[in-house]
Amino acid sequence: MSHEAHPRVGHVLPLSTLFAVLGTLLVMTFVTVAVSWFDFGRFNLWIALGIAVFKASLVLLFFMHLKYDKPFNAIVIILSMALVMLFIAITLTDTTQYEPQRIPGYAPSIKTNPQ
Amino acid sequence: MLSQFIGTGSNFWLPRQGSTSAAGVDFLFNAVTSISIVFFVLITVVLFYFVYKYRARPGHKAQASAVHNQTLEITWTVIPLLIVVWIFWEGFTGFLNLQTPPQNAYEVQVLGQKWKWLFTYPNGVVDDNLHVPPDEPVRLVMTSQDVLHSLYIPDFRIKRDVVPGRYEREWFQALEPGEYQIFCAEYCGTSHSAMLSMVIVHKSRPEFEKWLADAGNFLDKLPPEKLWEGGQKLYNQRGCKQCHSIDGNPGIGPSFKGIWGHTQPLKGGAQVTVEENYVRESILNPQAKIVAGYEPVMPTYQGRLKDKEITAIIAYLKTLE
Amino acid sequence: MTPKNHYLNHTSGFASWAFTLDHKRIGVMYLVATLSSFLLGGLAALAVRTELFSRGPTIMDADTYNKMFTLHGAVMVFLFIIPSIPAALGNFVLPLMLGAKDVAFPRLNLMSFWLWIIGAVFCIGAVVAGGVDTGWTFYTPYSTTTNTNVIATTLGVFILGFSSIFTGLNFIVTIHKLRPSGMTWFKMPLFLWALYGTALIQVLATPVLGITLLLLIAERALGVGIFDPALGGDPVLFQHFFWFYSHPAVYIMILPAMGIISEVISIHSRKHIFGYRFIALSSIAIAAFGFLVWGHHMFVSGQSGMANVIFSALTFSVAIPSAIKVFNWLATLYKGDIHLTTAMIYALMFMITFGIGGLTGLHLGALAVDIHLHDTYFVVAHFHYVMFGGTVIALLSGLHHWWPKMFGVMIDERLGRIAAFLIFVGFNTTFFTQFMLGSHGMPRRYYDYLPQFAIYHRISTLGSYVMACGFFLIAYYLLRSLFRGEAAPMNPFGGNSLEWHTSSPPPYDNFTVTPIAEDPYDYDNLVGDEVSGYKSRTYEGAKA
Amino acid sequence: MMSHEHSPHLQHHFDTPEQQFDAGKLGIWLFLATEILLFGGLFCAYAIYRANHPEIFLYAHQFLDKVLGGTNTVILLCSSLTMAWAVRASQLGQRKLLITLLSLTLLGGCGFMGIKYVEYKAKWEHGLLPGTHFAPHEESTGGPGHGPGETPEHGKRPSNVQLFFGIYFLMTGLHGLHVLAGMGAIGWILVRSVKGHFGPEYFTPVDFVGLYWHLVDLIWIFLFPLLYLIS
Repeated sequence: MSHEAHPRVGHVLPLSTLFAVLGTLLVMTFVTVAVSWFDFGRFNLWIALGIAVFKASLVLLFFMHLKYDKPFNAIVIILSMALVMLFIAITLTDTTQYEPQRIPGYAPSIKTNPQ
Repeated sequence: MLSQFIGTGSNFWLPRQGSTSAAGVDFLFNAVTSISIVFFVLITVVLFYFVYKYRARPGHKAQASAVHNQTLEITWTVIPLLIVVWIFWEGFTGFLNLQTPPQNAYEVQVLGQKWKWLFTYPNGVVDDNLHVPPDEPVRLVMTSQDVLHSLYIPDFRIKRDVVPGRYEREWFQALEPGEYQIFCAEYCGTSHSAMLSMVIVHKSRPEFEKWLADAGNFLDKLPPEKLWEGGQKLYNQRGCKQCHSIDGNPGIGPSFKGIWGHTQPLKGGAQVTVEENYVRESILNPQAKIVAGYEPVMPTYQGRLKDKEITAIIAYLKTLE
Repeated sequence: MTPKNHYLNHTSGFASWAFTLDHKRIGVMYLVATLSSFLLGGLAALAVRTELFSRGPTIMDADTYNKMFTLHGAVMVFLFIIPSIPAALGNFVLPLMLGAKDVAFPRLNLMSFWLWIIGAVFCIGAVVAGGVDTGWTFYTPYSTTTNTNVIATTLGVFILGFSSIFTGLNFIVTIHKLRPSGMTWFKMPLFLWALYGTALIQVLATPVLGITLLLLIAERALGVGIFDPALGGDPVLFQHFFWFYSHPAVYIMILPAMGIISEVISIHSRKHIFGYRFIALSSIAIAAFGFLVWGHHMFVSGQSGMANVIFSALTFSVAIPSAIKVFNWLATLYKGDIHLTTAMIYALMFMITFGIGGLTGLHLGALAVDIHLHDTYFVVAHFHYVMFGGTVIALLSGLHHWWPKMFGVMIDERLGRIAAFLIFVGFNTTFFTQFMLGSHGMPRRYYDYLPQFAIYHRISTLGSYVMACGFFLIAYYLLRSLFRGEAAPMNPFGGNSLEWHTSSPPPYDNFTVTPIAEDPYDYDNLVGDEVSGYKSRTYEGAKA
Repeated sequence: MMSHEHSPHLQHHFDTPEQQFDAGKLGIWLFLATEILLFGGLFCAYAIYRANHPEIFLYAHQFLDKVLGGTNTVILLCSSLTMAWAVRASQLGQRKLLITLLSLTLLGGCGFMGIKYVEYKAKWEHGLLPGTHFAPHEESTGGPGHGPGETPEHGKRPSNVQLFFGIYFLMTGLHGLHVLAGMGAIGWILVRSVKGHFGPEYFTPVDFVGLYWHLVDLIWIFLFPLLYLIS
């Protein structure tokens, strides 16, 4: 087996890219922890999610080679995430609509609720 | 002849129209059925005609014909589309009507439990059947004590699931006095099919009021030796049984079994004998004396139980040995 | 005609079947497994119908009845219908239609089958151990509080879900990567389009069922109350979770059935399919819309009015692609040469029974009408017209269509027609009465009923017995054909998709001569007759 | 059929190694899609309870340890790097490097699970458990004078806090099971790489296990801010 042989299939990532991605991921982890100490009101969640999406995209594109892969594989993953979002969006729309009909704090079998 | 298929009485497809909403629902049902029959007949006739005309037989061969036709495809896409858009719109507006009770509706509280319905009226009366005045809208505010149920009145064309932990609403206005069937339509276990009640639409508002007043004073009609039976009914209907068992098992509160005349240890070390005054106090001012080992969670029944009713409950307690 | 060495006899013994990687053998094993489940589910249905023959207790008590209809529903949905066409017929036919040697991942295929077996053992074990009485929908909080075997059943269904996912995953990859260079997407037989749409749903919807069932198990075993109101949870949320899978699952059941009908109608009327692209794309449209309509199972459940309206509108959008298919099938018959084989009779029957199922869906999609009909026998009748009048009838059609290819024998057409007649009469008697029961207000899952419903129930039960006779007749002549059946030619019905370009039954590697893909619905190149079968002239010059 | 070099790893129903590799790759991506949808259900449950009852999440997340959660994030990210690097090593036939990197990745997995154990143990000891098992200890969260699980610095405890711990344990628990499964798969390819099975001609298992491991990382990238960093 030759030392610097190249595979017939797949894509080889340069080490510099791998480390650059890790560096960015670690920095973004620090950022997401740091911003959680500040209060941006209703944007807190969206900032945290935005950073998470950015980090996830880096992992997908580089660590998981999606940038160099067949486009259909990317479609599959995007489709699955889109379905999750669709599921959450519709269900959330409905539950927030009917939430006022629910009795606040109703949980007869939970003994630890404040009276 | 036609009234066999459409009309206000019970017919080939639908039960009688008992509420103000029923006619609208039936109109749409009949319209969709008619559209369905037209399409079904069309498809079937063409199908049988082709199967006969182009049947395989000696000397017969398939003939060439177009394998697609844009105009035809678009036609049979657009026509059904227009029809379903209309059906959707009618269903939507009808639903808005079913969903929105009028402001002045008479309100009845409904509790679903395995496997009966309990209807509570504004004056505190609880009954197994739904009594309503005629000619006015009635709103039901419903919840369940255990699992999902669904209050369904076919003659009124209304149905709504009854969900524990939340309040659901449905409404109707009956067209004429009489009795109408209530079903539970959401599977709820062993006696799901026996969870039946009736809607009783009274002949007039005064008659309904009279029934309600009588129901509120039902104890007056019982002979003294049967008073405990009234107490049993109150025990089942007014929320005693949710916390106090009659089989000796401690619930949220102490069991009623054999409690009469018994001496109970109280929180803080004192003791009390279960007799008339203690029971009366516990119902009207439950926080006054708490039995050791239980939490002070019972609500007061001050104003919700009459003196006579408390006497009946006491009579019932005496029978639980 | 029958080759000496084919996939059925090239090796023998239990292990050669149990550990086979051959998609054809796995398909046959799936066929045996799903048809056995159908027998079990069918017997449960007969028990239910017999109990309802008269009012009051007839042959069982209420708890047994509740367990019986749960058994019927769960077995029919999870063990029979979902795997029946894709995993049994699809497994056998898909690689052959592609001209491939096998599916992309043969080992995964075998694993899918064994997962099915394990899942079935859990489900049936739960029944043997005392049954489960939640209905196949497992609605909370009933399913969290009943003291029957919910955990074992849901675990079984969870495993069956993975079996289904692996079949779907395999099919998607096979269709993408093993298509021969000559076969472009729009030259694929329509059954493959249907299986592709089905597989997309299997892969993308089933995991949500998986997590739903895991949450239910966590609810019972660990007391986590996401769906139990007694623990602060929300039972309506369970229904969202459940139907996010189980509505698309309806299309797992019906899409491949539609694919079969496209094949059978065209081949048995010797006529090019009409509107190929519309049929193909409508399969994908149905798969896509199927994800957007789950809320129509929840119109009275406590779902908000706004969601009801949105879901009602989206529901009607699914009606269109189904209607397009029916019209295209009708147009295919035009100027054809219609052979009324048993397979074709079932395909024509499908158009009638599925037609009724689809049209009554309009009643249920219309909000105001659905409020009245929801959870009544009208719904029961509607989905039996779709699931039975659609899927099972199509399965029978496909079974008769590919039976000669699978086992190299012809069936008894005369008995086939008699059985088809019995099933048509029995089925409509059983279920048309149930439309009327439902529209008059008879709720479903009822052990007992009021006097005004008695006559309908009685007729319905009698119909179910006629239907059962039809099935026993089918079982008889199918089994008999295996031993006494006439040898089947390579291409008895004159099809031109690639599975008809190999011997019946096919050899182990599927093709001895490399198949040449052409328009699967162009029959001009075929010569021959019904008795000795058809041959494609394409191979005349190419023969070595 | 096109002629091609015969490879011992080419299965009989594929024509070329490229076709086989692409098929496998599409297969694993579809599998990852099912994993995303599986977790999607839990994210949906999270979204619904968080949107309708933010007070539960605001209160309960205080009992999670941000430092341990952050450390675990860093560990998983680093193990993702070693895994991606391991794929590269196998593609280039660097066997010793491959073995080292896979071992490091496995070590990362162990570290993650170890920290997870510490976190779970603390929850267990304080009675911060899901559903019916939720029984916060007074001495650990406030002491006498306050209700269970109620302290001045944590604020007043809202109803149904057990829902948060239900969601927390389900999400991190299911994720933890996936980490364990990933570690098992890495152990398997570690053994095979010691035996010298992988090289430029054949590295598919390393690639696919890598994809799985990255997905596990990817899910944690969302879990960490959603559960630990609520403000």
